[in-house]
Amino acid sequence: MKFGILINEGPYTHQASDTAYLFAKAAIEKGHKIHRVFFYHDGVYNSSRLTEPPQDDRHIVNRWQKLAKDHHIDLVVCVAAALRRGIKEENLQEGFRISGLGQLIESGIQSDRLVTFGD
Amino acid sequence: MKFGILINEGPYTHQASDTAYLFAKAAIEKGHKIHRVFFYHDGVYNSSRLTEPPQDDRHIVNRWQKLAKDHHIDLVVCVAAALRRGIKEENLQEGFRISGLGQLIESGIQSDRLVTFGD
Amino acid sequence: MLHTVNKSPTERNALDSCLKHLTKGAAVLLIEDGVYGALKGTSTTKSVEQALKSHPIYALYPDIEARGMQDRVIDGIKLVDYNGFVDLVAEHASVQAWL
Amino acid sequence: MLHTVNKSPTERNALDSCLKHLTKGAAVLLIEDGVYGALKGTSTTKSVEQALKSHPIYALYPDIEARGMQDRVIDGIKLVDYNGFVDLVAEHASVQAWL
Amino acid sequence: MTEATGGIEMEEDTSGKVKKFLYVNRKAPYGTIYALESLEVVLIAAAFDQDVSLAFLDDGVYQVVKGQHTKGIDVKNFSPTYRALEGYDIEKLYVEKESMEARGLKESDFIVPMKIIGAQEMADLMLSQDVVLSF
Amino acid sequence: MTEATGGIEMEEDTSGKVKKFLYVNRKAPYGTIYALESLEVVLIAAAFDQDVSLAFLDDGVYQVVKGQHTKGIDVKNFSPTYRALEGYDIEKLYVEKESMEARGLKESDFIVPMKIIGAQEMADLMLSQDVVLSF
Repeated sequence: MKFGILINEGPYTHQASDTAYLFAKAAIEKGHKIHRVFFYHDGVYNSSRLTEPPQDDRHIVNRWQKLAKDHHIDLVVCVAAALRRGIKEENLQEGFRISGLGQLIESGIQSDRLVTFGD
Repeated sequence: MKFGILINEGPYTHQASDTAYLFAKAAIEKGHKIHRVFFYHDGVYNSSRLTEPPQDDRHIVNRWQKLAKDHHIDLVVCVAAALRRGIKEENLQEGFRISGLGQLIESGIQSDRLVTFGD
Repeated sequence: MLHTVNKSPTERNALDSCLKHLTKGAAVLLIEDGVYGALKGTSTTKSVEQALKSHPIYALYPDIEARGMQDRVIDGIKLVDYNGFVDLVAEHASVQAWL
Repeated sequence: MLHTVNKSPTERNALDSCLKHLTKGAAVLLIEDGVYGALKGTSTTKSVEQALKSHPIYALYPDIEARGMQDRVIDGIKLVDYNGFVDLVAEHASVQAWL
Repeated sequence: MTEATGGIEMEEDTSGKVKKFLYVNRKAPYGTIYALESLEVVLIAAAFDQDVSLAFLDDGVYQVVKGQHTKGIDVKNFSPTYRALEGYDIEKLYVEKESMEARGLKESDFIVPMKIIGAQEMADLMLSQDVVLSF
Repeated sequence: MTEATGGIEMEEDTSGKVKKFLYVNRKAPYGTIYALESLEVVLIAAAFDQDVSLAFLDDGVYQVVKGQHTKGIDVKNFSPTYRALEGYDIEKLYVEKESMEARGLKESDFIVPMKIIGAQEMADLMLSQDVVLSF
């Protein structure tokens, strides 16, 4: 089955991104496909390459990057939400791309299920 | 009177930073002194120089910067909270400084009132 | 002591919990989405009116107006602007935010 | 239809509102702080037990365990891991998150 | 809200597919940005020729109340945008009766005509959708 | 939590001043970061020789429950840190009775001994403070 994922909150502050990641990993292991992860609202903060968590903590940004690379997942950061929150190409982690809200709607159309993680 | 201000949430997503700003402005106009504004939790996002809101919207980062410059307010961003959220000298707006949590405690000790704005 | 509440009482428990912790002389200031707690005719009106009998309750007018609630405020709740907010903080020995 | 709830029922109204909108065949999955809604002996237990009579309710075990609540889950609530979460999403035609 | 319209790129051919999209609004405006950014999605959604509905329940009913004046908090008043939705052929706007009544609101308090439905009808509406988005 | 200790710089002379600081915890752990980051502040506060108390009420009582195992959600379990507070001379930890009971918890469920007080005593405790911090 083809899943789309929507993440509405930033890393560490809310559990949303953690849960979405563990959900995505399980889905892939079960043979499903993750069509796209769309980062909206504070979710755009999940894409900052400047993120540096304590050494004994998970690195939320980098593990999304790795999962996406290993399984060809499209990581899309909403441009409008990103601009007002200080996320630009300049501080965007490799593997993420900035695009429009249309990508979210398209994900809703193309995927069999769209699953939302937020606050 | 000497006020300390604590901001726990990021710009635009929550009203906390807006309310804190309008409070600070009013306090100054009434002759009070703002000792320090401490940015904690997602509050650290208020310091990103990459922030670019829509043109018809208020610029939360820059108006803190201006208020601080005009009235000698110490804008302190918590280093631990900032690192795990991708705020570093590299994307820090001028007029803000990154420092430790001790600055918050000190603000509690030194100011007559510590006022918290969060979610 | 001044208590600030910035959460809608129909979404979260902040106002409810705040009202259970009012000591003699304490005041409540409703700000941001907390101003929905200042309204007449809602499911939370009664408990606010009850608290109003023993404690002053204030609401931040700019937040009331932003939400289109200017004609719905409970009689007895005092409306303040940001200057009034500053005065309330200065008048009370400490401030507690119910987040 | 699968409903996910990630909010504590003693802090917010999400679970309460979700339970009022269950149609025939709908299931509820409690995740994150939402798992506090799966507990015995709390002020919200009764309404969850009531819903359980007509709808399956699931709780994400890793979230239960993280919060130290493994011995407190209401009888009849089914525990799932992330694989089970994926299965639930696949089995139901749509998912609605109560944020 | 012109910034939000920047990215309509149809990489895959979505033409022909029409799904039912429901936008569920349960949060009050201004205290948080969810109401505004939800509306930005709805405006984009209009370009995709899908079957779009908006639901307002719980504190979400406060989003569509008349008489919002935001100058005092220095935030943009986005409530007039709900009036513009008709021009985008988004006409299915539902308010939940129970939520409205618990907040002392009545039909005439809304900025645009809304279909008032009970919680049971709201549940049926949610069930009938292909994609439910909540923010 | 070594990162949090980086910035103890006493620019002004705070020695001699002793204020009563109360940390109010009303949120559950893990769903959001507030509980963890509140604890990071408390650990720093210990270095300032102030009169520190911690209050747990509403969902905050869940922070100090025994038996937390976070491996499954891949988040660090910070609850053992509450046991370490004694070593920092932070010994005034209060749990509100009503909050505890509404959640089916009892005194023996907590990871460290807590003073159990009623809502009225909690209110008095709050009143007696110079600085009340809530996150």
